[in-house]
Amino acid sequence: MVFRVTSAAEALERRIDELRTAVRKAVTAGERERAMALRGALRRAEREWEDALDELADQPAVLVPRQAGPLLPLREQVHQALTLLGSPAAPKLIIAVHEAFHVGEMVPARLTSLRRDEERSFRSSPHSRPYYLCSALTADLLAPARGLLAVSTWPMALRVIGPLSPRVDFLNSAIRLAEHLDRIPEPGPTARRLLWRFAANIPGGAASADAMTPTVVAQAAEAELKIHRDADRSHREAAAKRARQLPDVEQLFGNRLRSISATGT
Amino acid sequence: MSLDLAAQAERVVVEILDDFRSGRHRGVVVDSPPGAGKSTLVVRTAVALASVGERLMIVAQTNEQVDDLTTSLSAAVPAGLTIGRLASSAYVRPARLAALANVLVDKDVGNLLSCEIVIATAARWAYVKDRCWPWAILDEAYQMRSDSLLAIAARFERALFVGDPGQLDPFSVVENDRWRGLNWDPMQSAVAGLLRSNPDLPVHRLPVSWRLPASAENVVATAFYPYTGFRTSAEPGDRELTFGTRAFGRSSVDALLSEAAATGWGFYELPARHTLRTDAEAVCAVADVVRRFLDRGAIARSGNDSRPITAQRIAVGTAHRAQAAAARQALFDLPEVTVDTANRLQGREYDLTIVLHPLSGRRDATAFHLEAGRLCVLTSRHRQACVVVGRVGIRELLDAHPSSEPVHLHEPVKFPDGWAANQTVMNHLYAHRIAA
Amino acid sequence: MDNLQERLRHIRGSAAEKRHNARTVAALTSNPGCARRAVLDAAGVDKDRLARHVGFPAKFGQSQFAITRGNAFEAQVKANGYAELLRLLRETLGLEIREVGSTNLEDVGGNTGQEVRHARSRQKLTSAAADPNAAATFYDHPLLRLDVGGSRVYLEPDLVAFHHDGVFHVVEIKSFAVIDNQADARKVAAAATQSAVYVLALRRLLGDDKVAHEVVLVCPKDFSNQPVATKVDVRKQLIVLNHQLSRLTRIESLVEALPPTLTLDLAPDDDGKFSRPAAEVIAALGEIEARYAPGCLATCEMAFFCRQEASGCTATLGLSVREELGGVETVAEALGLADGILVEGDDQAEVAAMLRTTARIFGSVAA
Amino acid sequence: MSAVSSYAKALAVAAGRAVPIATRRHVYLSDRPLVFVPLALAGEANAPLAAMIGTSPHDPYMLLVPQPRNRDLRFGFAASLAEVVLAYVRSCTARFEVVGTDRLFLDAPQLLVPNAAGLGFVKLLGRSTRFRRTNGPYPVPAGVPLLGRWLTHLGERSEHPGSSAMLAMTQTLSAHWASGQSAVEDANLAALLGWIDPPEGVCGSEAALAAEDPLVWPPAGPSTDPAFDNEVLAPAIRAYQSATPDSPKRRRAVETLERELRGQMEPTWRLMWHAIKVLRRLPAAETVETRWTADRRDFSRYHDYLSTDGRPQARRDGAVAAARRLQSLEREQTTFDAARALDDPLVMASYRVTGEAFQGTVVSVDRNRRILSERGRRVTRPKVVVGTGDPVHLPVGESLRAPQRIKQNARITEIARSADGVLVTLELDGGMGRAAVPAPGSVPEVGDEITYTSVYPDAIRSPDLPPTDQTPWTHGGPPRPYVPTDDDAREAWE
Repeated sequence: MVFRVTSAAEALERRIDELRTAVRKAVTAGERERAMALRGALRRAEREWEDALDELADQPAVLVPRQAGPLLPLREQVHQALTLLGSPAAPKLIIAVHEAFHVGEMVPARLTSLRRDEERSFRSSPHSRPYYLCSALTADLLAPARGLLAVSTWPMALRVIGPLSPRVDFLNSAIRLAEHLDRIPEPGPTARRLLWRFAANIPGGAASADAMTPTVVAQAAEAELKIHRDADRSHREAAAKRARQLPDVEQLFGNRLRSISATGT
Repeated sequence: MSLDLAAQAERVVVEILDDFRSGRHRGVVVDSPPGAGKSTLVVRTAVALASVGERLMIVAQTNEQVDDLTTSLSAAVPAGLTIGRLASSAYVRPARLAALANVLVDKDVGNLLSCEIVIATAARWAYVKDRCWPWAILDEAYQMRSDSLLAIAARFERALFVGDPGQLDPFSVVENDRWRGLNWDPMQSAVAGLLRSNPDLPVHRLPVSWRLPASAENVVATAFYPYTGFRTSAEPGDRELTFGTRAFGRSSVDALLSEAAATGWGFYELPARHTLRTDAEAVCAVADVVRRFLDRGAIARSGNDSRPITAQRIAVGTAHRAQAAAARQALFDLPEVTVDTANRLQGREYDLTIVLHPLSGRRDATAFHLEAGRLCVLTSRHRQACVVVGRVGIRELLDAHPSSEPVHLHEPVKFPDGWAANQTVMNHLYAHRIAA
Repeated sequence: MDNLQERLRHIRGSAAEKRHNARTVAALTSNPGCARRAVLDAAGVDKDRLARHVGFPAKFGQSQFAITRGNAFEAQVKANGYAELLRLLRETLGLEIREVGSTNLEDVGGNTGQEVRHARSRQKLTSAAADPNAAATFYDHPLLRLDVGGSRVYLEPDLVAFHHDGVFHVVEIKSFAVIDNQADARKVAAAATQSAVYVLALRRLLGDDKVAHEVVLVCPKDFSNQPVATKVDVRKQLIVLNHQLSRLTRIESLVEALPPTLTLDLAPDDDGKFSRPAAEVIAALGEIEARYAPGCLATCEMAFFCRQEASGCTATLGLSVREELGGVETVAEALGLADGILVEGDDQAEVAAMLRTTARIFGSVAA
Repeated sequence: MSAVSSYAKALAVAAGRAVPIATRRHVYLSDRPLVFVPLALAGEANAPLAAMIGTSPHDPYMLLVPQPRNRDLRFGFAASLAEVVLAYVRSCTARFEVVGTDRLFLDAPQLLVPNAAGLGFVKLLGRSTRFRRTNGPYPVPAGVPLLGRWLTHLGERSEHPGSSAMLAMTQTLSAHWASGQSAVEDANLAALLGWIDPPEGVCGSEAALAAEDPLVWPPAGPSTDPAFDNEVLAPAIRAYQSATPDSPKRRRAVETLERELRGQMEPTWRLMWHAIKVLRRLPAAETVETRWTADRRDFSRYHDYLSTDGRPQARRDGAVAAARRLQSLEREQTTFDAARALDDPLVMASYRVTGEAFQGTVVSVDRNRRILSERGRRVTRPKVVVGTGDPVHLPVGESLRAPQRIKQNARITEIARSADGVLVTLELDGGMGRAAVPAPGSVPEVGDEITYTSVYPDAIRSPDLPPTDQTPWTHGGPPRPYVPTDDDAREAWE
């Protein structure tokens, strides 16, 4: 029995090697279609092989024990992170924030699909949830800003992105992170490293990772923020005014169809 | 020549002297286009310092350069001053120095300390120890390599660096990129290194070429001094090339001569062919041109002074040693004609130069053949006319040249670009071409 | 010209046109003497597919690790409101603190059509040039256009930075490392030429004085992921590019020299298989003269075919070798002259003599 | 490329196999060289992926990094590499001689890598490890910083002309054989060996062509075949990544990686030893031992340095260091070029072709010729006339040497060219003993076959340079002496 499985596994192994070579031959010869077909076969074989060996394996692979702790659903976790940052953010940053302050990992792939799910849910039954994770809108075209997530309950002006907004939001987030680090008793190394990534790119933020103090980071960010704030606000509010004329769903998820009076800035 | 040019040149020289003597800067750099009075400046500065009792050292690159300078210094210094010519043990004192009363030649610098001016090659200076001069003049500083400046920098407190940035860069038998991008890259020229480590040093530029004829101003300036340029003291008509005899028949060589006489340039174009470096036909053509100039009794007029062009006033320039050797063979009966490679023609001056184009007969161009300095030296030695001999196909070669030069970070781009300079010169020569 | 375009379309055949991009435009300078490459590129032929069809697939595939790393690095330096880039450019270009404005031109309200994107990029850039005070500082992935031999080529720099002094700087983000301030000189050269293409396109749009000849190269520092910015002077690359672009007019004469019926159509049948016999295509290719040199292997999709075609030629041994062999075309000829079997023409006398000497001396010592 | 080697390439094309351009081996070959075949992950800065290393063809160590983007795994790799390399270095210090005051090890490490890129990999690996610390922040396993110092040492040593401390096999082979392909293709070890020693019944060009198929002959590294990356490596690394630590899945993932990477390196490993065998067939040249002694001296010196000071090599050369290095590199280059020619008639041949050397027959000798020196003393200056068919492009007055009588200076006093060759008259000086008449055998005899060359190693002295702490203002003034910092140790390697 066991013997049969092994031999099967070995046979598969041989087949896998053959397929690999075949695929590479095809690729090198530039036979795209052939390569694709072979790849399919290869993946199947590999799966079978894995299974065959799983049977062999004395005990099934144990999962690493996760630290206990309430595992919020993904959208809650994202909402958490966004609320902490206080401005639209990209998945990468959201994940970083989550990992800095919470247990459990966030899967990037699921984050990308998240916004679509939210939009679907809103279209099917509008305003049925307390909040939606929605898009940030570009100030000029009110189109969804690439790869930025926001919270529906935020004021429109915060959710539209003018030319200065990426920097302003970055500085704001830096301040809020710094304050949060000051609040919590024992900020872990991940949390400090996250803040350092901000501090390093703010004039006067911190001389070195070790020398960094949240207060100074916040002050430095505030200092630069002063310079951009007003210009950014007027931009955003003007755009927000236009945005509020959009149908609800587009107010949350942006308009892709027509472009509302695209005034270049 | 126009007086304001002379005045302008004089103004620059005075500024240089003030700048240097003020002691405000440890170094002063003087860029000098071909024949802009570099040596005159060196001598004048030396005399100016020495005659007020200052002691100075002078550095040149080759023994010949040193002897030339020594000779003109000896004529220029006021009575009572002596010049110490520091030499290596292998050095044989040439006759022209032997005659000079105010020149001391010695192997040992200790015996020359009484001299107000001590002069030697950079190589020789490198072996002088624990002495320091308040003033130094480094001649042909662009031919000097940065590491040899390092070896002698402790010998002086402040220095005047004089040289022609358009000429050939120093080279090394070693290929190694490990120093690329360093301010003190030992492979670069002394001046380049100096300025990278001391960016605030004043850089002056001699504005007027006293050598080149007006006909050379435009092309040489655009091709080799694109961002600075220069003027020629000679104006159209100041120089004139005529012949004692008339053309024998209607040969292409005579056509070439009259083109050169009329425009200061001539491009003698041989039929297309891929050849060895020592292209016998091309070498022959070079020799023919030289001979015809002499046979026709060429006469050079500069201002009101007219002299027949003797063999001594003619130079043949090539890229490779083998080519020079071949040309010398072909001109064995005219030993007075200078035949040499670009490297050795640097800093020299003639009435006529006949050049074998570095790209003639080649199938492809290498960095060596494209080097701007090489072409610059070859096309800027003449007072009257420059004749280039080459085969059909050089332009095509340039057009087809793949630009695959590596780029090193933090390394200042060197201008002019050899390929571009070649294009410029070739386009210019094309207007003066005579088919062989 | 129309006639020319007609001819080129015929040479390309039924296949869709393969448009130039920054890389292929840069490649114009890598072997400008090659008529084959010039014609194929002008005709928009898919050289990669052609090479495969004639049995000599190009060997420079890209590893997904390199691609992933490249994208990840660009994303990283632009992340969080261009935080890292901003720090670097404040240092290298001396941007003022207030200069942080950015415009993302990767799409226009979700629309990624080239015309739309280009129109928007042009409008943004020109208005910036016209009114610096109202301008943003970062123009992310603008889509530029350049006329290459009569056809429109779209170019997409990673980023264009606008300085308060009214000058634009091309910013090129590459993932090869700068270690102790040194980087692979070939990769830097490639980046420089590619950036020069962008500078050129920008200058044609905004005027020479508006676009700096110094581009900013952003790479990972040492063995880390932290970016480092270095200014690179691309004046030399610009000179060459301008020259080669101006020479593209010669395509007309190149094409005229070809047989009027010449085509490289691979005749794909209904299910996309190429029905044209390779031999036929090879014959057609043979009509367009190539200028093979070993350097091609790294830069041109057709190289392996051309190498095969040129086998027996001294050029395949390298240009310096060919020169040492007196520039003689074929190996057989060189050896023939060397051992005196071949009768030399007058024009070969010297070469033959040199080769004979070499042969004699070599023979006298080689066991 | 010289005229001779180019001609040899042409011959190789015709012959269908490589043609020797040397009759002697001009590099030293250790009895137990350390052969190193490294692979790196594409797109990263010198990220080690795997390596085969060892001193015997039969039992190579194999090292691999299942996830090259993981910093700790990389240093793990460096640590195990350190074990191998440092043990090897130690083994070279077993026996020593004492020269003057200092100790000179009888052996020295010799690292052999497949190609120039391999040299680069070693240098960068040295750079990325030598500044690390085994304590403080970001500690690395013991041995890693020391490995970095030694790899850097070997890297720098390999830049010295004539050194055999670290060799790239492709470069070494092409210095001794001319293949029928271009230098670009010669960088492919499999292709080059295909020309030099093709399998039975296969001609060089076929072997070389086959060698370009990455499926048959995987690239010799450090960069891997893109198709391999995409089709094999990537899925395997993903499998490793997704499996939980210590699970059977992960173990299998590692096994797969090991199998696949071994498959990529083994062919090159075999090629390396094949190449070594081929090189051993050549007798070592006269001066190889001298140059290897220089390598041993340098090795011994650095070994002592590590036991005393031991700070890592600086990132870049300072002004003085750079100039000093350039001086010695130039000196060694000229000496090496000359020595090769003197050791090997086939190398000398290229100088004969260019007319910088000539071979001929002594046609007349004025053995006891004596003249008045500049100082007025009577001195023995024999004259010999050599007739040759070689092209002679040497000026009268040039000093020449004959390989067999290297101490004896021969100055050209006359060159007579005729249809049937060239007659060169030479005045001899030195190497003839004290007596008034030259010692027997110290002057060539009529009928002797003799070679004279203008290229010979001459005592090139180079001037002293200022000490580093006195670097002059022209070169940026004295540099700040290197002090290791936490940043050096930190410098994220991920």
